[in-house]
Amino acid sequence: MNRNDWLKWVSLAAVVIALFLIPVFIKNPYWMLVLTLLWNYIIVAQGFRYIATTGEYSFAHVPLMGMGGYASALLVMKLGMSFWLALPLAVLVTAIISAIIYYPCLRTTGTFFFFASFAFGEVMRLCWVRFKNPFGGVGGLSHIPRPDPIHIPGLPIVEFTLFSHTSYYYLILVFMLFSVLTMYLLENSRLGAIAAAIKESKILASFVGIRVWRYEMIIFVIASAFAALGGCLYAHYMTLLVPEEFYWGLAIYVCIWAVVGGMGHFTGPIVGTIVFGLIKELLRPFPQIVPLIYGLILAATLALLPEGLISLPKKILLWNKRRLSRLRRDK
Amino acid sequence: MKKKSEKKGLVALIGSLSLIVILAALPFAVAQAAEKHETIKIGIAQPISGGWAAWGVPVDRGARLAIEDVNAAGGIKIGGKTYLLEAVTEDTQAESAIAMAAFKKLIYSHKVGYILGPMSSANNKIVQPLTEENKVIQLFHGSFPPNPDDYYNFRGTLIGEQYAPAAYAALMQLYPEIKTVAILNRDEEGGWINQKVARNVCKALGLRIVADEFIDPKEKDYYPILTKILTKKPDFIGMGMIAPGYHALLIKQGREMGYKGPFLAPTGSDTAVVLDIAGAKAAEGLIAVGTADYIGLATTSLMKDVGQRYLKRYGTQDAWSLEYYNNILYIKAGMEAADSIDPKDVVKVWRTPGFTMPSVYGDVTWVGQEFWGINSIASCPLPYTQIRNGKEVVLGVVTWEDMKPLVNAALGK
Amino acid sequence: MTLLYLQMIVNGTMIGFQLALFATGLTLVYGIMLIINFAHGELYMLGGFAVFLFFDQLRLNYFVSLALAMIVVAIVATVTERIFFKPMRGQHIPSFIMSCGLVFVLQVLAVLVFDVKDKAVDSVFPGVVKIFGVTLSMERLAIIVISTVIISAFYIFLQRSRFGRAMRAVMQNPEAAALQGVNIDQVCSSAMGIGAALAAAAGGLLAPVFILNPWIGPDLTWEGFIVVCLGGKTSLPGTLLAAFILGYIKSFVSTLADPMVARMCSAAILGIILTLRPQGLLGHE
Amino acid sequence: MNAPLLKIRDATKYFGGLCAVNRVSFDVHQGEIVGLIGPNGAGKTTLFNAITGFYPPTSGKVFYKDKDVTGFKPHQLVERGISRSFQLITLFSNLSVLRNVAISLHLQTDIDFWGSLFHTPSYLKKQKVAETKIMEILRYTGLENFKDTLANSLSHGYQKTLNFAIAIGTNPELLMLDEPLCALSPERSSAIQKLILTVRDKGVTILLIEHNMKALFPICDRIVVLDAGVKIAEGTPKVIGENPEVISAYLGGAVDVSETR
Repeated sequence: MNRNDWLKWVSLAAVVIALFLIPVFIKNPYWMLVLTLLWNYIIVAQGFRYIATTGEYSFAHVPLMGMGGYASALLVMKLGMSFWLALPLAVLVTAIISAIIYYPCLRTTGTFFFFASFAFGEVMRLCWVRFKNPFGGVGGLSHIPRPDPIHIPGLPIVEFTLFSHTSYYYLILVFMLFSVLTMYLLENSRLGAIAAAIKESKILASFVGIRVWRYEMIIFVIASAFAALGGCLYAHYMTLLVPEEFYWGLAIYVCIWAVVGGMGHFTGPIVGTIVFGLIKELLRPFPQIVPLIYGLILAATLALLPEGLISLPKKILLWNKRRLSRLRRDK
Repeated sequence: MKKKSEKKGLVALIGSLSLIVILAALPFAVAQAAEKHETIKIGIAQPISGGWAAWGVPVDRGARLAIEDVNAAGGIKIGGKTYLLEAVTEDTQAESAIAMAAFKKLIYSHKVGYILGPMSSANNKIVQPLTEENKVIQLFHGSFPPNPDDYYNFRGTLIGEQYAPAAYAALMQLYPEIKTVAILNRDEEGGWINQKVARNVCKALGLRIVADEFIDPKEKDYYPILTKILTKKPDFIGMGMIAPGYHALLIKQGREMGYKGPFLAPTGSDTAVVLDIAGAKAAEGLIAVGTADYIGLATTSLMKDVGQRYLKRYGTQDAWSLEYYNNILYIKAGMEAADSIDPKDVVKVWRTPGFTMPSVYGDVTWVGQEFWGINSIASCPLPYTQIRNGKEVVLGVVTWEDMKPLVNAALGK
Repeated sequence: MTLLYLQMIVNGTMIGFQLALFATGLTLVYGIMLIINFAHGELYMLGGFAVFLFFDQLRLNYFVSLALAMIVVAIVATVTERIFFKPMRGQHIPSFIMSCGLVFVLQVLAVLVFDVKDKAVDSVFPGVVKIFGVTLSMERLAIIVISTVIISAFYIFLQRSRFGRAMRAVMQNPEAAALQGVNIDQVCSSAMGIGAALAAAAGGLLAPVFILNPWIGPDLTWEGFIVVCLGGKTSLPGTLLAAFILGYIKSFVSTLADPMVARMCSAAILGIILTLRPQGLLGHE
Repeated sequence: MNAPLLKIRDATKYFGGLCAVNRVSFDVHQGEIVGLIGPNGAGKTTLFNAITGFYPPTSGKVFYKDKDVTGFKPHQLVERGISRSFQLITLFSNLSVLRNVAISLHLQTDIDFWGSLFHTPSYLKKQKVAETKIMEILRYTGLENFKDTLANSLSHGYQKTLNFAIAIGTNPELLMLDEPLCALSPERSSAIQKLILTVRDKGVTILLIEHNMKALFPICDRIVVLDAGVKIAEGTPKVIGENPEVISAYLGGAVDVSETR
């Protein structure tokens, strides 16, 4: 482990500690909500990028997030399960559904996959709209129970109520860190190498003995599972699910966060989500122009930083070096 | 000589200095004068951007107009202190997460005690507990009936259960021969509720429902659905919660498809828009309750005056705008009666039976006890109108009293 | 009963023509530049508002204002193509994101210029025609006629004119076309222009029939994409075929079942076609 | 001579109406280098694709070690020890040379998923082993100086070599090369010829398509000649060189082909 690695790990630890300390300094429930939602969206956006490591962009990601929410909400409401049992089950169910959705998309790639996944996601979403029982139709599911309190002997009981902003914050933060870490490990595991190979050339990958379809499917299912996790947390945090909110609106935003943040690097979606989320909240006084700002940022980023916002520091250093060299030349 | 000049210089110096001091002090003095009264923040949580803005923006405008009027009239005087109102608008975009953020910002960051909103019933489901627990008065118009436990939750205007019956009653007076009806609503939560009400009312009035349809809120071409409905040969078509532009399209296309009977637009119609889109010929005979044409159907001088100023300010008349103008008047009345700006006291006053408040419709009270177990609906009278040769004509006014029997029918009792 | 079905067919035809006019431009833009232009619906919206401005407000002749709308929108689109889309030809997702940004911007501008309220354009061809009991309003008939004219004119342009052939060549195989000395940049921006003009034409034609507000774009764009994928992304005849298939599905299903089911069907069909025949109905590998 | 490693019997491939490969049969024996030649459009690459599961042959059979592998998927064939390279260079373009080869090696390194997930010591040990293997391949393919450069920034000749290295990386018993020498500078070409021979000496059987007769004749043990999808001759280079039919069909053209190159 050389000095550079040390630096990386230390800074990482510092960031994590900072995340855990935020509630100590920020007491305002409004900001807690904003941050909690941000962490939740990071789970989803990161999953979106994880699919894209095989070179495919899935537009079924957000509907699958909703599916996770619906699954856990229904398990809790109809079967009276505990949230802590419903969460893994819902993730599992959604993973299976995602496999079912993915199977027909096997033959499609690129734009075709993009639209095929959109189509299947949309069909799923319209099912929630159409079938009032059990999905609650257009009105969706309301009064979704909040997570059950956590009893750990010797520790104070962690309640989840309307006012337990910090406990929600920590709940979702922990899950976010877990997902991000998992996806980081996956990407640096053998699976990641295979994904990279598939992204580069499916044909050659198959001719060095990689079962392309199988691995693409595995990765899609894993990513969808994370989307589902985000959906569950969202459902039990908001206590409301409305099909309309999993329409293309959010799907496009997730896509934007991830791509503008930078698909090339692991931290891209995180940066993208945080930047856009904060811009949205800071510009609350001028709701009309928020989309305008978004549009301009998008255009600027895509035009100037094809690698995404994440490559900004590198780019700045580069520009600076160019400038210096030019100056030297002038001398 | 020399000394004199020195003295002169000294005087000049002092004079000029004092002048500067006075000039500098003047703004402060003015500021002090301005500091005499404090401000009360009124939160407006509405969809200002996105697809729902057509509903949210008028609300914002109406409320702000009211607040300006109140301040212009010298604000609210309580315990010798004068308070001015200040509007704080937060965008909800009719989406849960954003609406939740808006409410939390209003409650915890702006520390408001009164919130007008949200627009969508779905949003209300999640923000209502928040306002309830924080003892923040929430004024909005939801299509779903009030719940006895919602102590801080008020509806500034009559709700679906009252619109539909009023409208249908009016219709039956005009067209006693009607037997079969087709009822239409947005495929959306509010629409589902209104549809239920409409069904009950039709049953109570002995009308036979031949077509019972929901329309896709995004659809603009109603030929397919109308084809379906018109094969059932309804005597009239009753439309529920459908945005003005869209039910105008329904009327227009319905006429094109050869439908001759009357149309009914129970909630939030907008004569101007309907006439503009459907045209006078098609819109002929449209019965509506509580349309946006406040000037046309003004029952009081205040209503006419406010309507005209609204028109002058914003260039249009919008449905729901004056209902939210009313809400501000209610708040003012409540505060003055309670002699406090604290929502808790205001609620107590509002909840006292027989407490009357001014509104553009004249004096109103909070009603609904006998039906929903709580008095939290403003008893605005509803003028019902019909479009006759291109003009909106007020046929009459349904007051809360003569509506009561119908409400039972609407509730299916 | 037969009357009902005739009416359904007529309704379907009407929807088909709307979609055809709208999606042809989309196919052209996709086929030539290989970008997913999500802002196509916004160009449609702009076309509608332009007609509202010229015809309803400035009281120009309807056809003049329609032509003006097409020209204005075409210019706007060409400029945006030059600035935003040129660098990301052939990159689907970046272009998609870029066009999303464009959607935001155009919607906001529309809100700031024309208010949030629903607008209407005075009907140009009042009246109704009844053929064996089948009803069709005059203006819809007019739309069918005019869009037929526009689409066939466009096809003739593609088939006959030198430039049109160049466009087809680029659609088939950009490299080969470039080798034969076709100016790709010119073709791309003019393709964007023509596509936008078609979208604007659709907007301008439908403005009197339907209503205008700043948010009518995206939902239509999705339908447009369904049509494009269904017909085969680079095949214009396929687009027409798909437009009418979708039109009839919407008409029949929403009359016989209900609109929500119709939406479900169109999405399901897109999925099924893409899985069974990724290149679309008339598309080639 | 022992049983042939690869047996092709009546392999036939139709594209719609036209017949690209027509009832071609021949054997490839353990440890030899067989050249497959023929004028353009003779169906050489089609035959390759039909054998390697790119698309299944219309009719006919392919036996590998006396097992029927007709229509097997590429990855199945790779697992059984058949590997191929492509005429048009196909690489993991945006990855380093090292990673290109590493990926091709992934089947041999029996890494368990969880190990790779948590970088367990055993995993790291296996990685070391794999590293050495990769380095060895890079060494004798002469790519070790480029191991950190991106594949798509290599020169054409070295890309060909990398193509070859990837094919070797899967540790095949039968290596099928599609025009490994075409469009190469003389020194790269001779280097790859040497490479082919070294690989053969490591016990890998090689079947290769080639235009460039001059390059082919010295290294091949046997040559199979296709013309218009039909096998017209088979034998040692010497025999083929004298076969009048072959000369008329091919060599006449081929000489100036090899010169115009």
